[in-house]
This record gives sequence, C-alpha cells and structure tokens, in this order.
Amino acid sequence: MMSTMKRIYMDHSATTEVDPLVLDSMLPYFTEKFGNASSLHSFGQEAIEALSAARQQVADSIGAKANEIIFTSGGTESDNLAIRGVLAKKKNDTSRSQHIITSMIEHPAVLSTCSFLESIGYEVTYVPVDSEGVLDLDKLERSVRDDTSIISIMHANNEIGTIQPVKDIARIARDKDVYFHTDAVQSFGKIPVDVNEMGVDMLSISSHKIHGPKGAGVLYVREGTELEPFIFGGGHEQGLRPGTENIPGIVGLGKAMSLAKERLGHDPEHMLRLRDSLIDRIFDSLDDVRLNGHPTQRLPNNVNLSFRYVEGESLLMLLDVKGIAISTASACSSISKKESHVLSSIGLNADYIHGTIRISLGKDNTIEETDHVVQSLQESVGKLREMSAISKS
Amino acid sequence: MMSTMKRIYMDHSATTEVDPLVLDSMLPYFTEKFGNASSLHSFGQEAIEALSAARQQVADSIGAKANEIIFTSGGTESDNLAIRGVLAKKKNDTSRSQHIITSMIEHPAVLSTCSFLESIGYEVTYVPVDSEGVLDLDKLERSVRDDTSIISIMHANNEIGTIQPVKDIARIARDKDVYFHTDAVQSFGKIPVDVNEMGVDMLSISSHKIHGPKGAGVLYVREGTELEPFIFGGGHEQGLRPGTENIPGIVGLGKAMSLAKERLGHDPEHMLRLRDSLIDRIFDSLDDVRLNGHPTQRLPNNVNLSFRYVEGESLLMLLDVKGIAISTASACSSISKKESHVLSSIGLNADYIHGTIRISLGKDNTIEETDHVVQSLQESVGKLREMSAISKS
Amino acid sequence: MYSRKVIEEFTDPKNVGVIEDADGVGETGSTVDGDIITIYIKVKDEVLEDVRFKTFGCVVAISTSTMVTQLAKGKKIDEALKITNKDVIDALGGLPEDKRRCSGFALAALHKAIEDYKERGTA
Amino acid sequence: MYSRKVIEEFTDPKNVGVIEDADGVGETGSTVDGDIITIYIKVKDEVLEDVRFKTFGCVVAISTSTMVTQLAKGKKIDEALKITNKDVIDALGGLPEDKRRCSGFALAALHKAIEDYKERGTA
Ligand SMILES: Cc1ncc(COP(=O)(O)O)c(C=O)c1O
Ligand SMILES: Cc1ncc(COP(=O)(O)O)c(C=O)c1O
Repeated sequence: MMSTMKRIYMDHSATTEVDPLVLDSMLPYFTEKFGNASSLHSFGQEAIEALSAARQQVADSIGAKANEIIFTSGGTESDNLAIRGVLAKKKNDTSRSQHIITSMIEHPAVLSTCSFLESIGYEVTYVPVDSEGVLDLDKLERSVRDDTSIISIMHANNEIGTIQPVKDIARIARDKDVYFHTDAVQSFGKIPVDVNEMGVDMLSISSHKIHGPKGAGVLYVREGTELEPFIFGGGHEQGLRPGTENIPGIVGLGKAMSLAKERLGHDPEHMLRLRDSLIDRIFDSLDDVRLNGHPTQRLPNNVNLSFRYVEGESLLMLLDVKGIAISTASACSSISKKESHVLSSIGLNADYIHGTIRISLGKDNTIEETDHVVQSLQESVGKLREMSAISKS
Repeated sequence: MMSTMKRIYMDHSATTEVDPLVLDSMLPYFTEKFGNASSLHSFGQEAIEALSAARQQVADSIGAKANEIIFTSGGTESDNLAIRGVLAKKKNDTSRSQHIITSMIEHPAVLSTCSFLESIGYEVTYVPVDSEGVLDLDKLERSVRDDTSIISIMHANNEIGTIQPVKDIARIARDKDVYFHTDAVQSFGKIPVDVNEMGVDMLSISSHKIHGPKGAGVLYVREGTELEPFIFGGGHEQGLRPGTENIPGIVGLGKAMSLAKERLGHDPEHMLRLRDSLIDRIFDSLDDVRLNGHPTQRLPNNVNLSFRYVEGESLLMLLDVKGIAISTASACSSISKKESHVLSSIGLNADYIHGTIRISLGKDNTIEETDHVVQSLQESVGKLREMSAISKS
Repeated sequence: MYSRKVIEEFTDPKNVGVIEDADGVGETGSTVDGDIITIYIKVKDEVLEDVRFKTFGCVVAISTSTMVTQLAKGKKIDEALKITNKDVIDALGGLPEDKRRCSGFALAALHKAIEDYKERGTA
Repeated sequence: MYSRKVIEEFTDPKNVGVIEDADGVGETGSTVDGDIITIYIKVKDEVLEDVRFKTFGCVVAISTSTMVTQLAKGKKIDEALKITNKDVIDALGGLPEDKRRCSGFALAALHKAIEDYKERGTA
C-alpha cells in the first residue's frame, strides 16, 4: 500500500528535500572540482572560487557583506558559535561577561548551550513569553544588566511558529550596548530576513531547512563583532571555524539561499494560503481543537494544533500509515518524547500538550494535499477519540 | 592549454575526489529519502535506517561495534571531541584532569586544541620525535603523570607520512590507565586500522580524505570511555554530537570506508609501487634532494621531498602550470605560509624547509603520471635553481 | 522503529470499547503522563469471557492494550495472571528500547480489573 | 588567487641573471624568511642600461623581481627611484592581500643596488 501511494510531506520545519537545482549546483564539486580550498594549485583555486561565490550568494540573501559570513556544519553549531564565541572573547573582561539573556522557548541548540554555560558559572535569564508565544519585551529590557554580554532570541519559533519582534529587541540591545544574536533557522525563506533591517549582530541559518543539503549552516557576524572560535584547528573561516570546508555543501547552501530569496515574493504567500485554509477546515470539521502560537504573527508555513482526548504520537502514526508526514513537537524532541518546553511556556494544559501536532508546509505542497490531510485528520482524530479512555463520548 | 590538458592530481593528503560509487550511494538521500532521523514518520525511518547501516559499515571497517561510532562534521571536530570530551567528563575529578600528552608533530586540529586548553589552565606535554618523525617512546612514558587524562598521538603524519608505533603507545597508556586517542585521518585506507589490534580508546577519521564527501567524520569511542559533548543541542549521537544528522554525508562516509577496507589488499600496494619508483627516479635525476620522514615506516602514498635552492611555493606553482597538483607542507598551513612545525620538529634546516613539497598519491594515479611528474620536477627545479640567488651555480 | 506487528495492532486494534455491565474495571496512568488505560472484564466460571479497553495514549499504550485484551480473553483468571510483560512485548514482535517505559501499563490495568472483580466477589 | 599576469611573469620571467661587471648590486631577504633577492644594475649616463635579478623565493618574490627589472630598465636613476610598490603591484595586475608581505623586497633590492652604485661613485 505504502509503496504505490504518493506520500504527503508536511514536516518542513524538521527538514526539507534538496531542491533539484541545488543538487545540480553541488554535483561538480564531488567528483570534478573536488579540491581543498586551502590548496594553492588549480584544484584548490576552483574550491576557493566556489567558496567565494557561495559566500557572496549567502551575503546577498540577507543583506550582509561577504566577509560577515561564517560557514558552519549547521544551525546547532551556528548557535553555539554565536553565544560561546562572544563569551570567550570577553572572558577576560569580567565586568562584561557573566550574564546571558535568552527566551524560554529557544531551540535546544541555544537552551542546552545556556545550561552548559550555567554549569561553568555564567548566569542566564530566560525571558518568558505570553500565551501566544510572544516575548515579554518589558521583562527583556528589565533583565539587561551591566555584565550582560549577549541577548539570543530566536526570530521565529520552530514548534508554534510565533515570530518575535526582533527589531524591538535589537533596539533594546543597541541601547544597552549588548550583542544581539537571533536564530533564523525557521524564518529564513518564509519571511524577510535582512540583517540591517533587523538590526542584529549575529544570525544563524541552517541549510537543510531551506531545501539545501544537510551538514551546512551559516553564522552571520556583523563586522566589528568580536568572537573567538569554539572549535580549534587550522585557520579557516577567518579563524572562527576550522576544518576543511564542505565545498559541495556550501555551494548547495549558497544556491538554496539565493533561490529562497528570489522566491520570497511567491512561496510564502502560497504557503500562507494553504495554512489558513487548512486551519479553517480543521476547525470546521473537528471540535476541541486549539491553534497554538500567534494567530497572525506566525510563520506562513506553521500549523500547530492541539486535539483534546488524543495523544500526539498516535495521531502522527495513524497519519503516517495514510502516507502523511507531520510531527508532534519539534523533530529534535520527539526522540526523547519529553513534554515540549515551548508548549509549557505558553501555559498550555497537559491534556492539550499531549495531543499536539505540528504541520509545517513547504513550497511544493498543494491544495489537494491539504484536502487529503483534513480528511485524514478528521478520521484519525475520530478514531483515537473513540478509543480514548478520557474522551467525553 | 589548461583546459585541454589532463590534470594530474597528487595531493590526496589534502583531499580526494569522491568515488562515483560513493556519490551514487548518497544521491537518493538528497531528494527522495530526505527525512530527518529524529522524525517518527516513514521519511524519518528511512533516515534512521540509512544512519544505522552507515554506522555498521563504519564499525565493520575498523573492527568496532556500531554503538562505538559517533558521526561528526570532519576530522577537526573528531579531534576536538576526543580530547575535550574526556577532559570535560573528568573536570570534577581534579586528581585526574590537569595534564594532556601529545606530540610535537600533530595536526593543528590537535595542537590548537591543546593550546586552547593550556590557555584555560591545563598542562600539555609535547613529546618530541626523531629526525625521521618517530615518537620518542621513552620520553612519552616518562611524561605520564598521575593527573594525565589523555594521550593523543596521530597514527600517521599528514606531512611526512611517518607511522607511529601506536600499539606501543597503547600499551603504555593501558599500563598507566590513561585514555589513548589517535588521529587516523591520514592512515585509514592506506594501512590497516583496527581499533582492537591497535588498542586505542578513541580514533578520528575524516571522510574527504578517503574518497568520501567533505563535511563528515567519525570519532570511534571505545565502550566504557566516558566523554561529554563540546557542542550543545538536541540529544543526537548518544548525546555526544547534536544537530540534524548529515544523512547523505554519513551514507557516503560509510560507503567510502567500506570500499577502502575492501581495497586494502590492493590500493596501498599500488600506491607503494608508485611511491618508491617516484622517489628513486627523482633521486636519480636531481641533486641536493632529501626525503623527509621515515624511509619504510611511512604511508604508502606519501613522498615528502626537500629541494635545496628552491622555494616550495614557486615549485608548486610551476608544476601547477604544467597541470600537476601537489602541496608544499600540509594543505592547512599553506594558506598562512608559516614554517611547518613538523619539519622544524624533525630538525630540518631552514634552507631545506623552504624547498619542501609533498606528493601524496591516490589509488587512481598511474605510472605514466609519475613519469610526467618526474620530468616536470626536473625541469622546474632546474629552472628555479637557475633563477635562485643562493644556488651554487 | 516500530515492528510491523505493532503498527498492525495499533491501526486495527481489537476489543476496543466499554463493557457496560463489567465484572471488573482497572485503570492505570494519568493525563500528566499522557497515557490512561482502562480495562473492562466480563467473567464467567472464572474465565475471562470478554476483555475490552479504552486507551488515551501513545502507540505503545494502544498496541499493548489491544494485545493484552487478546492474550487474556478466553483464559482462566489464574492463567491470565501469568501473562508477563515479556509475553506482551514478544507477541508484538518487540518494542523499541526507549519506548518500553509505558509497555507495562496495559497489563497493570488488567491486573487491577481482576483485583476489582475479586473485591466485588468478596464484598 | 594570483592574477594571470603574475603567473605569466612568474613562469616566464625577464631579466634573470647576474651582471658580472655590474655597477651596483643590492640584496634583500634571508634564507630564514625564505626569500633572497639580488638585483644587478649597469648604468650609463645615469640611465639603467641593464637590470637583472637572481631570486630565491616564492611566486611574489619572483614576479615582483622580474617586474621591477622591467619597470626600471631604460629609466634614469631618479625616475627609477620614483617607482612605488603600488606601481609594481599594479603592473602585476594586483597581488592577494595576504601575499603582500614580501612584495616590497624586490624594489628594496633595486634601491640598494642604486645606493651601491652611488657609493661606488663617491668612493
Ligand atoms: C530554531 C532552530 N534552531 C536550530 C536548529 C538546529 O539546526 P541543525 O539541525 O541544522 O543543527 C533547528 C532545527 O532543528 C531549529 O528549528
Ligand atoms: C592528520 C589530520 N588530522 C586532522 C585533519 C582535519 O580533518 P578535516 O579537514 O576533515 O577537519 C587533517 C586534514 O587536514 C589531517 O591531515
């Protein structure tokens, strides 16, 4: 059954298929232009040229300069480098190094980095969000101290899709002379990301979330921002990220970012239409449903729903059997099946938290696919509620 | 001229072309089986299956168990994880955490990690090597202290190809109850690498050095070896390496390691024949040449030569114009054009150091190619010596 | 990750439902855990004539629930009490290591239902 | 990385060699640096009638050496002294940022050769 059925992928916040144009751009760099960018000979020069071209593409896609782009192995590494890089640089400036500000709903890449930093003596303030996932700006402003080194607040949340007021955060950071890093892993390609418009000092992007290959990422670092590496080795990437550059991956990332930027006038609108129609029809066809996150300040591709009397994993598996791929919370936490820290932070009740799924749309999803999803959801939720020991029925 | 001429690549210690079979194995994972290995649905399951299969291939290639394999972004990261992972774990055991032993000729991935560790209070002993690059085992043994946490000595050197007596080092480490890590980035695929034969606790491998894709690496971690991650995020790779797994890269790495293991009875012998014939003919055709590294305990693909009265970069560029790709010292240091720490450590004189090149053979190099290299070297060295302000002529 | 058998049982569970005039009812879990299993039994001559379940929970909770009802149904009470967690897992073709946490809930609910039946008898 | 012009000059350098009866000789660099440049000049009526070089060194050392000799040859001494490092780099179509360290050595050797010539004259 599974083999003949066309599967429907609606888990684009977990990862995306590589765009065929992106793959094409990468192919020559595996077997023909395979040189090491540190080599002086013609193979090395080909690699350097590819690297520079990709760096320019990345810079152009976010309004940055080429020398402000650091290539990493992915979003997690970019987040680690931003926060730890700033602290490492300031470690001898004791007046300005003890305190970090972040939010309660960051990705584990930021939160685990912060717990590690707490374990070695730093202090971290986790600013709360409201019931729609929007950061409390007042609390943020009041939490800035004389020894605050960095504010790291994500651009858009990976579970509930809420978009944060980064411009306001940037203004506060500038006023207080504190670096501001934002994790734009989920937002790039879905809403405009321009480092100067936003006023950020650092910004993380992950290739595989935007139809680029896995294993590549970007940290934008505004000129003048002082960082130290946290991985040590040769002097690659302005001394901030050692190791032989992943040229095919970087070329693919550059291409993916260019394409995403070009399509920004089209793809997000398409996803938004699907998103809103999906939400409307699900609410029409099922009771005891809740939309989590902000109703309008949300990513155009994010639908995060809680179904009462239903457990998320079971719903996911029933849909999977019907060929529909969605997620429960974020992909990263589903392996450990812990309660989502994001959903607790917005104050969602346990009986809703357990019944939460995330549908994340992609540019190639169609209205026909959403029809099928609405129908399958209705059937599957119905079936599970019938079976449920706590349903009203 | 360059466009019609078939180029000769002899810089395989810098990086290698991806094997077509490796690329084929990767392709489905970019656009079809593109799931995130943390996802529960069928796309995720495909990714998990690929990941497990690659893990088994890697384990089988080095005589390890699948649960002893940690995937990283490359050799540099593996080296960082091994050394810093052990120290992080022992950080509260002050009796056993202050001291690291390594050699003077390690790759920057190890040496820069060690300098960083020194900067935050650890002590490092850099054990010297003899004039052929072989570690002084007596000095190593005598340098072990009660508070030594880890010995990190490379299996084979990237510049001069000298192979270290890892079994003896492992015995010393076992006797003294100290962890032993070896960087096998250059040795795997050229000489047998079996973690139990060698008796190592940890071992680093980099995909792009063995006809696999750039952006993937392995740290073997013997069961029972206690490590902590040094990058923070989700709980991937047994909690030791967070971030969405680079499935195509890992699949390619698994395939590349399998192939290299299979071909171990053939490829190294071929390279050895080319190596020795190359060395003989160069010595026959040119004076004032020196072979650096050990005459026999050396990688079958490494030829490291010093030509007096000649500067390495100039020689490299003349050969490049003739379509021959070689390197001066290691690829990683040629960008900064600093004097090679490896060549100074073996006591080479400055006038030889500046005239040093590395020819590193690959499985597909041919005897015809070596003919062309010998002839081109003779011409180019001759030309540069004519031009040289210090040549005897 | 899940065995084919788990997915089969999960997508097409047997013995779902409430026994209105049950002779015993057992419940385990809580909404906080995200798993609540209720097992209903109908007993005749010490034989579990009917066993049904209602489960709010994950794939493991649902598939072990239906498997427990199938293994228990038709058995004598003392035979049913001999069913082990391993029997349930084996009948499902195995469970992933990290998913075994809630694999015992359904069996526990059956035990509670039998206890309830016995208590009613003595009351 | 290197401009086409640099590679051309480097692979086919002009004015290589020693002037046996030179009127001035200038040398810069050391084996420790890995660059030694010697420039020989032949002067007639204050004009650099011939300028030659011998260089042990990297691509930049060699290409700037040949370029300096070409720029200087035929010029009056005071004109030759006006040649700047930028003139040399421009004539080579530019040099990579991180390779400029030794770009001034050849010009310095020319200056030393002219100095040597002047000293001989006054001696
Ligand atoms: C918001 C956010 N930040 C960071 C990451 C980590 O990115 P990567 O998987 O590329 O390491 C993710 C993806 O899981 C994410 O959604
Ligand atoms: C011996 C050795 N170790 C480590 C590395 C670093 O590997 P990677 O470039 O994959 O980070 C290299 C390659 O440059 C190497 O030769």
